[in-house]
Amino acid sequence: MVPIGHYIFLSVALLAIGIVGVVTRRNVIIILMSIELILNAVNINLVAFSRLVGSVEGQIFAIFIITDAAAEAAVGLGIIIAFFRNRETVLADEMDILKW
Amino acid sequence: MTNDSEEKQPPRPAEAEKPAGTPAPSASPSASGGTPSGETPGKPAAPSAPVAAAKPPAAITPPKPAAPAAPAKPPGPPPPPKEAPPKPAPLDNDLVKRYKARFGGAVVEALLDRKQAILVIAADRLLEIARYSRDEEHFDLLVDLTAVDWPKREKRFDLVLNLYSFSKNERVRLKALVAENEPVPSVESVWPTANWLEREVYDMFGIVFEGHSNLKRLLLPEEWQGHPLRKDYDILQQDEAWVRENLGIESGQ
Amino acid sequence: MPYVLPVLFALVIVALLPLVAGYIVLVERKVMADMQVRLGPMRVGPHGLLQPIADAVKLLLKEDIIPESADRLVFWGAPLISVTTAMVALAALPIGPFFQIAELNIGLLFILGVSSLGIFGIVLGGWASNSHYSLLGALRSAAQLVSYETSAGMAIVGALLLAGTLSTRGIVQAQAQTEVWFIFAAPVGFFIYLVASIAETNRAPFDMPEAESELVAGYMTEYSGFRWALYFLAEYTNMIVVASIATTLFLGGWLRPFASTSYLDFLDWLPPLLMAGVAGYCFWRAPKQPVAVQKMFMAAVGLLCIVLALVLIMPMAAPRDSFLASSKAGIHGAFWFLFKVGAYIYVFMWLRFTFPRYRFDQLMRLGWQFLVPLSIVNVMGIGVGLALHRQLNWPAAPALILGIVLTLVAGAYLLATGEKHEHPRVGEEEEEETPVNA
Amino acid sequence: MAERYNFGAGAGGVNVETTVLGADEIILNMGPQHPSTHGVLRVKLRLDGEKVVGSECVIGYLHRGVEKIAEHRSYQQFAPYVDRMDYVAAVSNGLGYCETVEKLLGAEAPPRARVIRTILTELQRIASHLFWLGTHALDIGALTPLFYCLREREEILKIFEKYCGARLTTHAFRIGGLQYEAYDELEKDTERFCKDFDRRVDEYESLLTENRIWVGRTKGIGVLTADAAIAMGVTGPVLRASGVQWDIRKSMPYAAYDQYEFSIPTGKNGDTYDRYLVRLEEMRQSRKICLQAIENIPAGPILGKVGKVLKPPPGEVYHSIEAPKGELGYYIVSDGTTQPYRVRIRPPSLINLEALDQMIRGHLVADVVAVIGTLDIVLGEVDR
Amino acid sequence: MLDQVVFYFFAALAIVSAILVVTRRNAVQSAIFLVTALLATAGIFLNLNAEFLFIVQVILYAGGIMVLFIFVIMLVNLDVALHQVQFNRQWFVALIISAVLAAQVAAAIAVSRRTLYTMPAAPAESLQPNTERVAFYLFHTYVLPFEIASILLLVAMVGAVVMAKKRV
Repeated sequence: MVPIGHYIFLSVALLAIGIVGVVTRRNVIIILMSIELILNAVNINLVAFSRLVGSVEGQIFAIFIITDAAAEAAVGLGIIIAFFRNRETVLADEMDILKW
Repeated sequence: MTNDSEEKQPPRPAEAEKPAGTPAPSASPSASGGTPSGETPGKPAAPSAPVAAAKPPAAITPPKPAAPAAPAKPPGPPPPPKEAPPKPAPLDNDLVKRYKARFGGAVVEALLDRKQAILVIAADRLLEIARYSRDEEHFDLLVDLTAVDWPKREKRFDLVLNLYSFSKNERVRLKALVAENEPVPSVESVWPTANWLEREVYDMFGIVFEGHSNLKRLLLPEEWQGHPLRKDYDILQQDEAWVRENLGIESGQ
Repeated sequence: MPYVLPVLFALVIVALLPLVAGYIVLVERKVMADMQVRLGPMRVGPHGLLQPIADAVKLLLKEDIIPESADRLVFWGAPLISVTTAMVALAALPIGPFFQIAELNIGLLFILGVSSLGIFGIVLGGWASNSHYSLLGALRSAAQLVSYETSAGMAIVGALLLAGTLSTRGIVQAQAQTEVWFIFAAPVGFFIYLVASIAETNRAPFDMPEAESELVAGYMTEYSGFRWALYFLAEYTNMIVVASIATTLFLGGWLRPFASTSYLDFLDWLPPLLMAGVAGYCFWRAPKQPVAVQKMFMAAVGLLCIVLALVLIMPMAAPRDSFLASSKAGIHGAFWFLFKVGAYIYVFMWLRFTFPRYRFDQLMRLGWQFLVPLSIVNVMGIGVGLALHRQLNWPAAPALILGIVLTLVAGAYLLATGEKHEHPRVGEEEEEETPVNA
Repeated sequence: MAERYNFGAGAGGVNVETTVLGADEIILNMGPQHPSTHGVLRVKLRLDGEKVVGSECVIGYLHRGVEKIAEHRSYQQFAPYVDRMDYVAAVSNGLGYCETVEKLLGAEAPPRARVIRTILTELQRIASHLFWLGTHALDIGALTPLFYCLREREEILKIFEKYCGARLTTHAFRIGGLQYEAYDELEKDTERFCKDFDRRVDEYESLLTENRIWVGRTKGIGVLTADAAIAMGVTGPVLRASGVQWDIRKSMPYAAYDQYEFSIPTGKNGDTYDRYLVRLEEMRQSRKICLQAIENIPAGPILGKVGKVLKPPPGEVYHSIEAPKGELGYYIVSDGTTQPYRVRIRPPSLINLEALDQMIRGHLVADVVAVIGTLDIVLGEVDR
Repeated sequence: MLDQVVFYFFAALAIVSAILVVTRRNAVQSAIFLVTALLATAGIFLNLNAEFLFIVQVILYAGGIMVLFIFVIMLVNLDVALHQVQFNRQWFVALIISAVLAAQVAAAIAVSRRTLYTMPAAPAESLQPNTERVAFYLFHTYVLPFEIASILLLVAMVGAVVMAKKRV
């Protein structure tokens, strides 16, 4: 097995890229995608350590995280569609009212 | 007004306004074709009576050809057709009377041509007459709406409406004389089907219908110049500028 | 070297697949022609036997048009995605007991997962073309795939409960052990899978995405030449994949009918006899072909069939214990597997030529309001049966039949209630009918 | 009374471009090169998702100015032109034109000619309906009926070919009677065809009538109530499917229709399914007419006395026949010369097509195809 | 050996695609690269003997969630959005966060370098048979979280339907 540190590096790199995406992009859909990247980075860590210690429990957590990602994507995209219908935009900084 | 039906089949009792096999349109309860009213078959019958349908009118005021021969079913040899050339003749039956009573001078003339009734009416009262025809006289179906160009006449266009009544199984033709730039009321509100027909007439003759919901060319391109079915539009003529511009043909032909 | 054999198999499959797909198209056209009282392709080769090759050459030589406003990269790559995923899915399928590229313990899930990626090829292709028709077709296609994957997956779960394993090979072995193909243990599941697999492969009567009378060619509208051929290849490969899944899960995979009944062993003679029959027909027709080349080709086809028949017969004629005899299971297994796949695909074709096309909303309603609930009930029915059998020690047959009956009752109920929901004109009340009068 | 005619201003099609689009609405252009618009029809659809909220037909791509040409041809010269309008039912077109001119002349076709005209026209009706059925089913996705239908249609075309040498644009009749004497086996051929044909129609029915998908695709689709149908001026099978039992063959018989027994099938709901059933039944009735007609074809001349040069006296006439698509009318004005002064053709396809907008509103895009198919339009006739 | 090649290949693929995800202007292309990144991750999972997770990642993430994304991207017509500025000017913030993160990780690794690089991995067999083990834990030890997760999904489903309905 590749040393665990490399997995951590990979995971941190993906996490950082995800954060950059969340912070710098204006398009809400791409922000959501960056969040998926972050979640994915976490999964890599969990699975790598699960392999390291020889227990599948890490994988169980990864499954829960994927579930969570699915839920988040569904609701998030639902909101985006609703918002787009009313405001014709998907840019985060234009979502500046608390109601419509 | 005559029914077309009879004429073509000499052998059939011509006069029967309701052609032999005609079931009245099923849906219409009132079908009773035979009723006397206006329908008197085009034939002569003009004079007073709502002629009994099946009876060949004896006195033929207008020189109608045909006394139909016996109602023999098999199309035997056609009865010797009277060769008097068919030509339009004045008509005065119940239907015409009703129209005249109602609209007076607006019904300019009533004609019978080849057993088909024609009412010449004033264009400006077209809408009114149309509505009356549909509601009171039960001419439910606007079969056709078209025009004929007579360039030498003062009012150069005939606007022709062919109507049909399901309940009476008869046709009548309304004809309105229209001058070149004279707007005509649209009958779209009476018969929705007139929408396209009027557009086509506008397209081909340039007659403008007032109150039409979407009066633009139907068959030719929107930007086309000229109205092809006018008599002064040569058969070889076309809008060369349009052709050059849109089809990229240099000569325009 | 453990990798040699799988790589060899993979190469064989990749090399043969286009050919096979081409000939499936030919068979489809021939079957269609037969059902429609005509002849079908007759020009290229005897009875059109060379038509697929001519078509392939034509497609390869055609100009590859990329629309000006298309997203070039995606447009270029989308068909590749479709083909790749379809082919990768084949890897886990056991064509006979010995011929399998990769034996995975999650084999079935692997096939499902990989083939579900094929949707990207469709959606991206439709999007990249930058045309309304393509996009609409792609979205329809995607929606359809996702919907029907649900019921197909649930139908598969039913069979998996019976097999108790995800490995494709294990599933077939389970059927060999119980001596019952799962189509008899879970007929409703098979029916659901049949319908769902037709829908998943976008074939009539569910060929919405490419309903040519409405959306021209759906997501493929803007494609031409080689790339278009790739989509076609993917479509037919997908057909093979779903047919193979059905064969593995429900039709006993490579097993001969009555595989474990030894007094029916004479059935082993069926495959060689069949091939010999085809060969005989070819030889009989060969002299009647109009052109010398065609005569030769026909004879060659006959010869090929003879060779196949010999291959099939060899292990049976060979002495016991010899290597040849031991290869019998592999050779005959492959024959039966392919035979069943062919039969399944034939049903696809048959349905295609018989039925009109569903409308999109009807198709969605069928998927979500009928098949999905039914497939869930099906899983529960099989579960009940198995529980009765395993926990309460009922005999297997009555327990499973009880489960099937439960499912059927639920299906009848769904069918009865579903009728009421059909609104022809969306969101508008029908006008009252009034008698015409004049 | 007035309300029932009130279908709003845009009954004949909205102007989709000038109306304001709602938030989710798009405009989809169908045709003129779309495979299921049967030629060069172009429909602009205003869609809300896949639901049609409005439409506008753009026609005229096949406009050849037939009516103008007529004014520059003699009466006989113009006859072949009418075959090119509804080229799927050329015989019917020819019949309508010839009878109209005969009427204008005050002439009459001899009985033998009239019976043969009836036979050929009814065969043409069957052929036209067959072609409609095949393409309609194909539009809805059923591939196979097309070939069955074409197989039978081929038989009819062969009869035409034997009779006049042409299959499609037949120009079979002549003003005053027939162009050609019937060939020897006309009766036999017709009988052979008709004998088998009932079974064939059953065959189509077995493929479609009870098919769940077919019923689902056609029932309740494109409903046209009787009132709406009359208001929109539709005629023919479309009108009859809406429940109006009106057929010119019965109500104003022409040719030899008054001699034969047949019934007029009608529908109840005016939907696509009813139109399908009505046309199938019409094929059966046409077969019945043919069988009766060949029983007794009177002997005698095939051409009435009309003279070589046709100079109808001035005047005008409107005459219409029941073409396969609906009422096909000719309105001819004569000024006493050898050329018609004005020929107006009332094309059933055009006027039936006008009802399209009303029929597809609220349906899905897929239904548009079904409804275009069920209207049975031929663009050659729509555009003339 | 093969293990390592596979890992580095997929790791590189994941990182490159991830970078492309956040830098592409076109949302559809972003989504495509996100799918690539997710598939690369799945490859790493497979390399780690987590077969079940591999297939979950492929079916659920790549085949499910991402299809949803692409659907939405196509529904919200982005022709307009393409011409707008795609990035706000918060590079600075991003840079700081990344730097802090990197420093933290570097520190952590520096501290525990020895154990991290020398700790022996458990034998691969300890995770086999993978599917059965995952199932055991999921439906036995973690059955409560499992049920909660299913309720979460239900809630999300209802929420998504409500959100996406025509008029809110």
